[in-house]
Amino acid sequence: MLTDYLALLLLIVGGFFFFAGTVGLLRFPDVYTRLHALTKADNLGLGFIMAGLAIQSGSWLVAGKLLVIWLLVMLAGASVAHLIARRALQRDITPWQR
Amino acid sequence: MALFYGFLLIFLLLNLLAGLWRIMRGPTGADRMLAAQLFGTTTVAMLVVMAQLQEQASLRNVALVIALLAAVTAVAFVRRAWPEKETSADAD
Amino acid sequence: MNSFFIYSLTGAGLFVLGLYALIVHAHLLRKILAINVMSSGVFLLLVALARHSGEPAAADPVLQAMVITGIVVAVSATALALVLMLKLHSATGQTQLHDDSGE
Amino acid sequence: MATLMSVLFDGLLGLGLVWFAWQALSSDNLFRAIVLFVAFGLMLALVWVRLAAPDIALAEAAIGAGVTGALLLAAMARLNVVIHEQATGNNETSSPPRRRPASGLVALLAAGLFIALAYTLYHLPLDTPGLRQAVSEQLANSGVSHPVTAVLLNFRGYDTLLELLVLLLALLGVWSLGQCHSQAEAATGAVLDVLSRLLAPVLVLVASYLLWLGASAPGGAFQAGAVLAAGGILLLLSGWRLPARFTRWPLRLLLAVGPLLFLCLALISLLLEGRLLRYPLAQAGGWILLIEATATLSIGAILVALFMGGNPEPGQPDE
Repeated sequence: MLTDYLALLLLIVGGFFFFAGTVGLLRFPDVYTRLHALTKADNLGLGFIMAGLAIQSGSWLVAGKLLVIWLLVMLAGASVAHLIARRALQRDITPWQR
Repeated sequence: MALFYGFLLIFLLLNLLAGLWRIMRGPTGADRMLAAQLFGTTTVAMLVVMAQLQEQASLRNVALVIALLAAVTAVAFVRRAWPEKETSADAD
Repeated sequence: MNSFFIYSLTGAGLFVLGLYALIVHAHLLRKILAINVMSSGVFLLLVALARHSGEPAAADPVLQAMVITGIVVAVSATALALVLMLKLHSATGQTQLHDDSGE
Repeated sequence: MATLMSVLFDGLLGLGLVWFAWQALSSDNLFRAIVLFVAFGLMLALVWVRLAAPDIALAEAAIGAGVTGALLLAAMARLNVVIHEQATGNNETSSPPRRRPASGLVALLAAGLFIALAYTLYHLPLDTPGLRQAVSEQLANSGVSHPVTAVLLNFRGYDTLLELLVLLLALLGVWSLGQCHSQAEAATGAVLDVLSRLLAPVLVLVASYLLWLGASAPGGAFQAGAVLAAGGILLLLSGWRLPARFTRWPLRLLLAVGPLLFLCLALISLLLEGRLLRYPLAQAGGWILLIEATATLSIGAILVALFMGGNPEPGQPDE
């Protein structure tokens, strides 16, 4: 029962981070700041959701697979964010300044 | 719990659809590509939730494949479609 | 209003949408995208049918197998079409078919 | 999921799908159209899941995420379409999409077709049993326990055989149009190097896993082949090139090994059992695994070769 509540909490937190990522994607002023939505908010949200599901599934095998998926998503997200940001700088897109 | 999973799925789907605005809006190619990358992450999240909800373990493999290949399109974008400097005149 | 009807309707919508775009747009890359959308619509219809016929416990594997074959054929056809388009582009500098330029 | 909720979810997903397709097809910017199309593919994978077709979801995920997007973007780049940085209403270099004068009439006809299709779907007799019963009766004789794989590799093996030949034919068409276009590329940088080196072995591992899984669960040759192909495309994008000594016979052997072995086994089965592609019962599982393994290699190699967009062999064979 306690694990159910814990899983529920983790899933809600995960959903919140996804929401934060979407808001960031829509509201941040330039491409460099929007990268944060991808690399931070959504990956964290995915991590929380994975954790909640892993607890809920109650199987080490499933938990391990979810962990692998999460690590792969983070690897892809981080690499892509770097590649896009570097190319954007090379193309003289100026970062936003207040 | 099943009801909550349903809510979570619909919520994630709405997040996904909201990303369309960024793809439409741009303004740079990078923004559009970034939004597509976010779609991949959200899809992975939805797939693992569905795997739990429908008790179909194979859906985790779909999520695994999407996670693995999430980078390929973006790498193609950076390496091919968005070169360092334009060969022809550009607007930026 | 069950999921079969929703998705088969979506499939029909995608097919019609793709057909419209295929006819209306002149740019070949758009035509290729349109054909892909059309084929997605057909696949959607087939899989919705596979899901629906009989009890919902298991879907008809024959239709599913045909769709998997179809997806792989569609991607190879897309690749061939793209190369043909690039060839046309490098030969004539155009990205649309000739009969269209005289209008 | 409660019924109302699943209807809500399905309705949102279906509407979203049509909306994405519409935006992709009517966009005045080619790059935006392609990105929307890639996103459309991801949503389609979710639809396959909802329709209880995880095999198709796997294939769609592998091909949509790994192959189609890269193919379209590479082709767009070679058309010299410039991605503009400034958002203006009309930001494509060539021209806004030219429409034919009769587009209103076409729209009207299309709407009529849609209504006719919707009417037909609504009145479709849906209590037909389909072929599920027949498949599950014969499943024990197929050599595998997953019905979709049984259909693909055994009951309708000729479909798969001919499909491999179609793939080869498409590649022949591409090769007949000339050599592959080589372009000078910028240095890859450490991050992309590390990414491709990390992912390549994992991709091979996952492809083998999917192939092995195919006997008893969703997975199989097409999905594994598409994952392999995505790995090859990633390597090509990271600056790797097939060494020249492999472009002649080794490459051709790899491209053709799947269809060739399939054909050989089909002929052997014709001699042994008197029917094309009827495998001997005891060996069926092993034969299917053998066919699938080679087909995976060939499908992967063919898709990568299609991505190269031409014959990789240099003009004069270097002795």
